[in-house]
Formats: sequence, structure tokens, C-alpha cells
Amino acid sequence: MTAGPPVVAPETAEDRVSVASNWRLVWWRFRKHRLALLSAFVLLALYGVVLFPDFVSTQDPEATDARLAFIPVQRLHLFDGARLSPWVPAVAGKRNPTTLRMEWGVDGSRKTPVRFFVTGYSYRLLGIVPAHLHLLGTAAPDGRERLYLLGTDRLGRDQWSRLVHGTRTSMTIGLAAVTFSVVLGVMLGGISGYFGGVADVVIQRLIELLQSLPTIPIWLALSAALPRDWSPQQVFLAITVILSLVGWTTLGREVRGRFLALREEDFVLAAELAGASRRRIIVRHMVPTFLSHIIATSTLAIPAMIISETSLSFLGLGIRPPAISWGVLLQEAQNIQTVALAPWLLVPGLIVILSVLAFNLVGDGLRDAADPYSQ
Amino acid sequence: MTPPVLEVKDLRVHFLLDEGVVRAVDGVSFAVHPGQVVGIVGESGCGKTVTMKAILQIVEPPGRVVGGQILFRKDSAPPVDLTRLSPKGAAMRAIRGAEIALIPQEPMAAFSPVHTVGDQIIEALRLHERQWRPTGPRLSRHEAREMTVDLFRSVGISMPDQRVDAYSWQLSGGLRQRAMIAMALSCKPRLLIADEPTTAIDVTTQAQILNLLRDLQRRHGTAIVFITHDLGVIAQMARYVVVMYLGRVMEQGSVADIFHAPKHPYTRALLKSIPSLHVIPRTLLPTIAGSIPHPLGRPHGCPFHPRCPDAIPGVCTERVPALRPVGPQQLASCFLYHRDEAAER
Amino acid sequence: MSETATPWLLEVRHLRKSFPIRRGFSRRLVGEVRAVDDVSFTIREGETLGLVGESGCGKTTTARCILRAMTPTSGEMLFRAADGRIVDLSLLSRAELRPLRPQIQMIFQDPFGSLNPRMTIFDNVGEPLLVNGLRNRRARLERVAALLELTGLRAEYLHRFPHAFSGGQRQRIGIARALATEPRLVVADEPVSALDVSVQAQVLNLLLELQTRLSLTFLFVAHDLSVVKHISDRVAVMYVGQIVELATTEAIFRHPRHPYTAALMRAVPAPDPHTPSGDAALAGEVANPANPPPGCYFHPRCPFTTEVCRTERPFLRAIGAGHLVRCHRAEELALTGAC
Amino acid sequence: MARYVLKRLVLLPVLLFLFSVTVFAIVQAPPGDFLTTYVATLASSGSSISAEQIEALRREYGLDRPIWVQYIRWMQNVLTGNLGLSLEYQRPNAELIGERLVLTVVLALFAFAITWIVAIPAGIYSAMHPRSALDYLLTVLNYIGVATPNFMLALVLMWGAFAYFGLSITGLFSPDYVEAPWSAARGVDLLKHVWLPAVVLGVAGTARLTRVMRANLLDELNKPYVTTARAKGLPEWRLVLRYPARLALNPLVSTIGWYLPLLFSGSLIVATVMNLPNIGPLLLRALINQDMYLAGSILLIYCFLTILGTLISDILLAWLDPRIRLDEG
Repeated sequence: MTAGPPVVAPETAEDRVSVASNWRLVWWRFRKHRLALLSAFVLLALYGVVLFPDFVSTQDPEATDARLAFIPVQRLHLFDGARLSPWVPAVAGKRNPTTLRMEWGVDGSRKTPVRFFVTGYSYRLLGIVPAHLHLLGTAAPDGRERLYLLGTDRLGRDQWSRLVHGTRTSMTIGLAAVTFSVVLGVMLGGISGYFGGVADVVIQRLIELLQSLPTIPIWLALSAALPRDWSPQQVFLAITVILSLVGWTTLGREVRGRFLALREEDFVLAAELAGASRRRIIVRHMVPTFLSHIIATSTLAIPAMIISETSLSFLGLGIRPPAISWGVLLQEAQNIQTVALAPWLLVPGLIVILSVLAFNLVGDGLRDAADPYSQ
Repeated sequence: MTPPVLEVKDLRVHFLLDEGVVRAVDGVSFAVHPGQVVGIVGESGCGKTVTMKAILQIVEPPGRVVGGQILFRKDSAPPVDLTRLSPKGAAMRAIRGAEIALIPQEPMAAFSPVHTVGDQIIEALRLHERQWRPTGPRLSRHEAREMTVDLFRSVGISMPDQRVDAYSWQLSGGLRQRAMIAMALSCKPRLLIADEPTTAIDVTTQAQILNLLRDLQRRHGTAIVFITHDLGVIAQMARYVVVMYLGRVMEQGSVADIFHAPKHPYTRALLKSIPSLHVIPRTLLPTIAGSIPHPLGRPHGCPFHPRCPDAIPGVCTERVPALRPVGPQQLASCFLYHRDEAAER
Repeated sequence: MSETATPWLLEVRHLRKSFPIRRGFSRRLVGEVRAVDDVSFTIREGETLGLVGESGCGKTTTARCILRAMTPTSGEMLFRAADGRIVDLSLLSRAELRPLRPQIQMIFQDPFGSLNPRMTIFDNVGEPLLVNGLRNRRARLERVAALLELTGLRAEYLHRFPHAFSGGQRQRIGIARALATEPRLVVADEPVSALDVSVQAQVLNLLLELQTRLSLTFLFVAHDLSVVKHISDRVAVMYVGQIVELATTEAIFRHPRHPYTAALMRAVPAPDPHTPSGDAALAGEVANPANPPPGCYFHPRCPFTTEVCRTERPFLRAIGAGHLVRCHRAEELALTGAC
Repeated sequence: MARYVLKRLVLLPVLLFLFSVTVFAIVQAPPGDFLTTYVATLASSGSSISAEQIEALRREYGLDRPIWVQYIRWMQNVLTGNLGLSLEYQRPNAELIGERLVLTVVLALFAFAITWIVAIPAGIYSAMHPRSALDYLLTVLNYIGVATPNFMLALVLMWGAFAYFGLSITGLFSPDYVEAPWSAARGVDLLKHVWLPAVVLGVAGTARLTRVMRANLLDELNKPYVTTARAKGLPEWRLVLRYPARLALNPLVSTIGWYLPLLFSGSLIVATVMNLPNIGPLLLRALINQDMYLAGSILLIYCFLTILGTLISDILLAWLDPRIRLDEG
């Protein structure tokens, strides 16, 4: 017998790996983390909500109606009998004669049908295109039958729609603050690590100084210093800057460390000896090497930003009403008596936990996958 | 001949990875007789270090001993099969360090940096006290320290009194390795496993350490399993040599046979291809074609056949040769010498 | 001899490189490590100079100074450029160095760290070509393919990434990259010490073949005497930042004149059980370059030390044709070599 | 060692000076001052105040002087132990802060102790039994712990206790002891109440520390010195505790440097939610009302606590790790 031809399957698999770029290897490794992958989808969904908040909302988040305060969560049923036809039980209020408070109960006799892609209040899609299409709504658009997926707050505002709008603010602020931090961190850390010398010493001392400041009180003090009469947009921007001013230091350190380590790498020296310019060495050799790490670290930094924003707003020093963020929503839950009456006011907190969890899982997955050449 | 201290029979250690099974050690057999130095030589990935870990039963997951026997014999008592002992159990721990001691590869990393060198040796002394000194009062810390100082003196560490209280990173590479040897010898083991003990050390220091080991071996009659990739070191240290490649024994025999009458094509090619001091400068060396395969892409049949100049088509590519005698004290796993085995289908 | 007729390519004169030792909060200077301490040698065109010594002897620092991967503290490094000009590499700025870079290239020790893992073989090997003006991608592809063939690799590997190759193959890729710009001087820093024994010979042979074919000049840095012997025309032995002996390979291995050279050769274990070696091992340890002993740096370990060795520092001096040695007693000692 | 500590002590005043400037700049930053807020408050409640009165008040508090004079006056007072008068409460700041500061530190130390007592064994267990059921459970708990903002946890606990048990779990004392002078009974009462806020405060840190300990220990377990120790024949638990755990702990000690300060200032939010009498809520109020000297003093105290935390961790680290201790640097 002569030597048979080599087995085909492993050969092609090996070839696939041979020509796989760094990003492909990272993706292959990331894909193996089931939870991280799932979390990535959760985040994608949340950012979808961020892009189209009004489409996902069922009612105008600002619309108040004191008569509709504290309506409890309506359970969404998907099937009516055996037929796929979503509905919610209708609610009926009765004023308690002694406490004079509205008490809401389920009106078992009536079902409010729920339909997809219904018309509702008008808004501007992406802030430009006028639209009034909504993902979910009741079949009767005359306003008599309403949908309260997460109940209402003390002013009768629809919690679901407010939560959707809060998601937009909170998820954006986390991303924006981290982006800001990354820019600051990469620039200052890069200067510090690549050029060294006096710049390095100055930046290192600055980082040490900032890191030994007590973060939360300083955040509070800075936020308290924002003028009362600023517009929500101005406040949003200011809070972003405040969060990132303290947040960039960790990234700066990381980038500096990477630069220092990379300066000693043989392949960087090889590029230098080939006569490559500084710019080329940084752009072609150094940055791609730590980019995946920076992305992982930034992803892990976002949750801290989200929690900080939520805490600040919760204390009344962050995003201010009428702007909506998760922290602002949770302000409604500050009073324990109110929470006991309307526990659904705590739902925004669950979303905070969910999103932070998802960011952490994705970040961990990315970090593990970031260096496909280890081992 | 006295029965061997250690007998490894058809040892198999596999690593179960996500990507597949790595057969790091795949049917290794050899024996170590009292007072004998057995050298295990091979290139990276040949399984020599895993063999060492298997003997000590310290293979880390995902590695696992999946087959074979490791028979360890104490005086005239019946041999113990170490693979049958629980790796973390008391019986195995009583053997580890006391009966079989290890000289690791990197003396820098092999000591804990936050404990003094002396502390780590005193610990070993007191741990196995009852085994090397069955009677007498319990060893006090002070006594153990004195013994450590003596040990240091015996391995040629100057100023042993001060060196005992030093941290490993305060010592030079040579001193660290001497301290490591002192620790390995502290409980008067029957068998010493030296895992590339001089690889991380400069050549003049290496000569000192090799001399020291030779000297101690002669004095105490300790059996040594000496693991290295350096054929020069093995030629100088070992009496019996095991040549490994990709987890299998290619050839084994007395050091003279291996170096002067190698049988296996791998051994022969390896010996010819190493640069040596005894050649005319600037001449081409005979080489072995190709490179060592990836552990997951192990060739079918004889692991060496893709690089072997004498591979028999249809035989070496198909079946794995067994380790069989090729001389009075020499064994090789190669079909060239076992045509009968090659013929039977 | 015809060797003296060929002109020198590189002349290193009194090269020094010291690293400051700083301590404490104010980073005040408390001393210096003289890594390279007055090193002088020349390399002639087409020859291989082996630079050998134990770790910390300054051989790698010397090589890195010549490559200007670091700036020497003092001394001259005269290089005869392709256009016939003689330039002192030690004085050039980054910008002035760039046009000279293609002429001096390096082969690295670590086959894993020296290739950018995020770039294909084509991009790795083609980079020196690209940054030196070969912008046409097709021309570059052809050139890189030719380089791969030259170093014994298949041209179809072009678009693979380094992780697909074994150590030996990567070292070939590294050699291809070093040769891409047709350098006049190649500095090889321990090019085979990270490779498996069975692959070392392949790479050594390749270097020898390439040298004949392309008339390359090598500075070959290694700690392994047998490897150095295989490849060098002349050998310089370093100890604690200084060259202690420099001669032709033949001369230095047959008749070493410095006790350290002889001891180094004796210490190499012979791959032959019938040739015992290393019995008369050198005592003691390498001197600390931050605090070297007075007199001859080697005297605390030298078996032939006399009073003069303890007090007077020996100079590197000629003893016979082209044989330099830094030892007071070079003439009187009868040392045995390795062959 | 002594020099090392000394060097860090020398740095202390420099840092404090830099921080005091920063803090002063921040509390001065809002447009207007306390009086503008005060006047506005008065106006909203219907009463008014004459321009002369405002001027007099302004002069009295030194608000009419240049900023740097105000800073120097403030620093002079702080250095002599006089933290000034609260503009809002009209009481000495030192008096306002006094007991609240003690409670802040007590709460932080309790949270710290809980964190370490839980996290270190949990981390060691996880690293020694990776992929075991308990390891998975701990990992899940850790992820959730890290993801839960501590005020959220406080809210949920308070709501649970109130809705299901009718309990109010706010404050650090039973009603009888809130205003009582210090006594053994009051101390016992404090102990009865302090653990819950301490747990709330420590959960995120515990989760993070467990993960770090697990990861560090897993790294250390692969080091050659562990192989050496194992080859010595040490029992597994003794081996792990004596060698890798000891080394894995060193980087954790340096986390005390930021964790302890984080607890000091992190208690601010929990304290506000749970209505704890520590300096957090006081700072919040002072910031909102622009009671600048009070806010400044509290911020400065936070800075001081932060530096102290870092100092403690540096010294501990040097004491534990001979590589730092013996390097004369």
C-alpha cells in the first residue's frame, strides 16, 4: 500500500486559520462565550431602542394625567384562546372613599386588544422624519383604551414609554462618557508611553493626583456647580464631561503600559530598523496591537459610567427633569411608602442591572478573546 | 542486577483540550536502577517534562494520566504503582519530596519570592522529618535552620549563614540552582528528577552545577532522571539515555550505544545535525528536513515518518512501531529493524 | 593574506554604553552599569564576525548600538555606505539614519515576537520595501515571493499570518524580511538559540548559503560557542562589557590566548560520552558590571592570577597576526583549545 | 521600610495642599454664593431682606474679599482646627461633622471587614475548584453583585422589609438612641443596626474582590514555584494558603488604597437612601444649598480619608512584600 493522500478536512480547516486576520480570530474566540454573545444581542437591542425611542414607546412620555396615577402593570397575554392575538386586561379605577386615593383593579370582563405597528402620538424619527407609527398599541386609538406595559407613576405618566426614553439618555451617556475617556486616555497615555521624558512624568503625576481624589464627592460637587438654568442638553454634555474627566485615568494608564511594552517588542524594532516613520509605527504596528484591549477595557468601563450617572441623577445632581434617564426615573422610587404602593417604579433599576450585566459579560468575553496569540 | 527504583511502563498522559486530545506522553517505558543516571532527551513538545510531572503525580488539568504504570520501589518492599495513588493523598505526598525530589528548570521562578530560601527548605525538612529520621525528638526550627546551613555548605554556597535568610531574587542564578539542589537533597531522596536544571544558566555556571550534581550523585548514590534537550549535557551526565519524540520513545540504550551506535533514524540525524566544537568552521551541517509537527496535528503512523529519510512507504505511514530490542541493551521503535513486525498486517 | 585586502565595512572604535542606576524618589544617580565598556573591532566586507559571551556581557547591547536601536554613550561606529561615503552611525539623528536603514538589517532571536502577528507574511516581509519606496503592490508581491523562495519557503504562504508557521519557518520569514532591502550588513542576534535542535542546523545552513550567494556581511551574536564556530570567520569574546579576545575562528578555537576563552570552551559539554568535559569548571560568578573588580575584570575567577592582574587593568593588544587579547600573561600561558 | 513610610508621609501635606486648592475651586465654582441662594429661598417663602443687610452678611462671611484671600482665611482656620461656621445651620461645622465622621468611618470599616472576610475565602475556593458548581454559583452572584448599584440594593431591601415585614430599616440607631449621648448601650445599638448598611455598601466590592482573588490565584497556581512546593509533598490546602494565596493577596492589598476611600465616599449614596447620620447626606445638602465652607470641609475630609487609605495600603504592601520592603528605593 502506498501513502494515501492527506486527509482533506483538517487541511482546509488549518488553511482557514492560516489566513485568518486578527479580528477574525478574536471573533472566533468571542463566539465561544455563549453568555457574552447573548449579552451582545441584549446590548444591540437596547441600542436599537436608543435609536428609535418613540417608535418603541406606546405613549408620550411627558403626558401627565393625575387621574391616571399609579396604574399597575398590565400583563401582556399573547394568545386569546388558541389564537395568536395579544391582549391586556382592561383596568378600572375606583376611588377609595376614606383615603380618597384611586385604587386600580383588573376589569376581568373586558380585554383590551393589542396590535403591532399602530398609529399613535406623532414624533420625529431620528429627530428629522415626522412619523406616528408605533411598535405596540391598543387597537382603539381614540385614547379611551390605553396600554400600560409597566404601569404609571404618580403623575400618571406611562412608565414603559418613560423607561424607553430614559434608556436613550442613560445608554448614550455611558457610551459618550467612555468615548470621551478613550480619546483623553489614548492621547495622554500615548504621549506618556511613547515619548516618555517630562511629558510622561507630568501625566503620570496628574493621573496619580486624579486617582487619589475621592471620586463620588467630587462628582457630586462638580454636578452641583452646574448652573440651574442650563438646558437639558447642556447638562447632559456637562455630566458626560464630568464622568469622563475622572474616568480617563485608568485607560490612560492602560494605554501607557501598552505603549511601554510595545516599544520593547521585536516587531516594533524591526519596523523601526526597516526605516518606517514614527507615524507608521504607531498607526500600523502599535495601535492595532492594543486596539482590541482598549475596546475590551472601554466596554468594561461603560457600566461604571452608567451606574455613576444613575446615582448622580438619583440624588438629583445629574440629569434633571424634564429630561429622562434611569436615575431620574428611580427618583420616583425614593420614598419607600410610594414603592410599597407601586413596586413597578423599581423596574428601571432592573434595567440598569441588566444593561450593566450585559456590558460586563461582553467586556469579559472581549477581554478573553482580545489576544488570540496568547498561549 | 538490583531491581530498579523506578519502572515506567507504557505511560500515557493525555491533555483533553477543546480543540482535541494532545497525546503528550504516549506509551513511554523505561527503568531507573539505584545509583543510575538516566537521561531523557528530546526537543520541545516531546513529552519529557510531562513524564516528569506524571512520575511526581503533579500533572495539571486538563492533563491526565490515562494509562500505564509507574512502579516505585523502596528497598526490598514490593513496588508501589504511583498511578494508583491519589495525587493529593497522603501516601503520594509522603513519596513526593521525601523519596522522589525535583530540581526544576527555572531556579528564579521555582522559589516563592516572598519567602526566604531557607524558610522553604526548612519547611521541606520538617514536613518529611519522620521519613528521613524515624526516631528522635521533633525537629525544632532552629535545628532545621542549622541543617539547612549545612546543606548549603555541602552544595558549595559561600556564606551559607547569610544566604539562608536571603530571598531567591537576591541570589545569582548559580546560587539559586544550588539552593534548589540543597532543597531537593534535604530529605535524602532515593530518586532525583532534574528537569532541565541548567537550561536557564550560563555555560560556565552550567559546568559548575553539572560538576556538583555528578559529585553529589557519586557521594550519595542517588538515582537521577536527568531531563534535557542538550545532547552535550546528556552525554556528560547520563549512563543510560532515553530519546523521545512527540510523546514516544524513539530509542533507548546505554549512553555509549546511543552516541556511538545510534540505531533510530531520528537519533542518528539529531546527533549529526547538532553544531559542535569539533568541526571545521563554516561547513554545512547535515539537517533533518521539516519541523516538529503541531501537537494536535500529529502524523499518522510513526510520528517521525514525515521527516525520516528511511521511511518505508505504506508501513511507517500506517502503523506505529513498538519499542523493541536492537542490541544487548538497546531498544528502538523503528520498522527498519523489525521487518517481521512491518510485514505482518 | 587576501582577507586584509578586502576593505572594512564597519569599524567600531571605543564604543561605550552605560545605563544609569537611579534610586529613590528623586531618581538620583547612584551609579552606572557599564554594559559596553570600550569595545573596538572592524568587520570586513563579506565576512562573519562572531560576538560571543555569557549573558550580561554586553554583546546584545553592542549589536543594538550598531543598529542604533539605542544610542551609544560614546565612541565611533564608522560605516562604509553603499555610495562609498563613510558615516559615523553614532552621531546620526533619526532622520539621517532612515536612508541608511536598508543597508543595515537585523535577524532577531525570538521567532514569535519579531513578526507582527496582525500582518500577513507579505505585509511583514514587504514592509521594508514599502517604507523604502517600492509602492507598487504587484512589484512588491513578486519581490516578496522571490524572497520567500530564497529562504526556502513556498511562495503561496504569502497571505498567511505568522501564527500559521512553526518557529523555524518564522525564523526564515524573519531572514527574508532582513534581506528584503539587500542590506550590506546583517546583525544576527542569537538567531538560532530559540529554535529546536533539529531546526538549528537548517537555519545555520541557510545563513551560510545566503552569505555566499549574496555576499553578505554578518555580525553574529550568540552565547553558544559551537554555533559561533560554525558560522564565523573571526570571533570576538566578550566578558563584562569588554572584548577579551579577538582572532580568526581557526586561531581562537585552536589556540585561545585568554584564560576566559579557554574556560568557556572547556565548559561546553561535548556530545560524546568518551570526551569528558567541564571537569575543571571555572569557579565563581561573572563580575557585576555596575561594580567591576579592580585590575583585570576576570582575575577573581582566573586560575592564573598574579599580583599584576589584581591591580592593573590589561589593554586589548595584538599578539600575533590579527590576534588581539586582553591579558597580562597571554604570552606565557599555554592554553588548550577545543580542536 | 522606615524610609519608605517616611517618604510617603512627606508627600501627605503636598497632596493635601493640592486637594484643598481643587476643593476650594470646586465649591467656589457655582455662580453666585450662599447669600444668593439664601435670598432666593427667602424670596420664595415670601419674606425679603434689604440690600444693606445682604451687604453686612456678605462682609461678615468675608464673601466680598478676593478669592485667594478667602482661600487663605479658610485654610488658616482649617489648620487651626476651626472648620468655620455653617452658613445654613449657623453652627460650627466641626460640631456638625464630628459624630457623623465617626459613623462614616465605622460604617466603611465594617463594610471593608465584611468584604474581605467573604471575598478572600470565596475567591480561594473558586480558584481551587474552577468550573465546580459552587464556582459557577459564585460567579453568577459576583456578576449580579457588581451590576447592582448599591442604592438600588438599599431600595429593594428597604422596600422588602417594609412591604413584607412592616419594618423600617433606615438609620443607624433605634429611635431611643438617636439623640442619646454615647454609652455602651448606644454602641450595642449601633452594632445592631450597622451591619445591614455595611452589607449593602460592601456587596459590589465583595463581588469584585472575589473575582480578582480568583483570577490572581488562578494565575499564581500556574507558576513554577507552586510546582516546586507541590513536588515537596505539601498538603494541597496548606500549599495554596502558604504560597500562591499569599502572593495573590499582594496585589489585593494595593486595592485597599482605592477601595477604602471608595467606601468612605460610596457610603454617601447609601446613606442618603437609608437616611444614615453620616457626613454623606450633610455634604449633599451643603452642596445643594451652596453652604460652601461646610461642603469644602467635608470634601477635604474625604480627600484626607482617601490619602489615608492609600497610605495604609502602601505601608501594608511594603510590610507584606519583601521585594518592595528591601528595595532601598
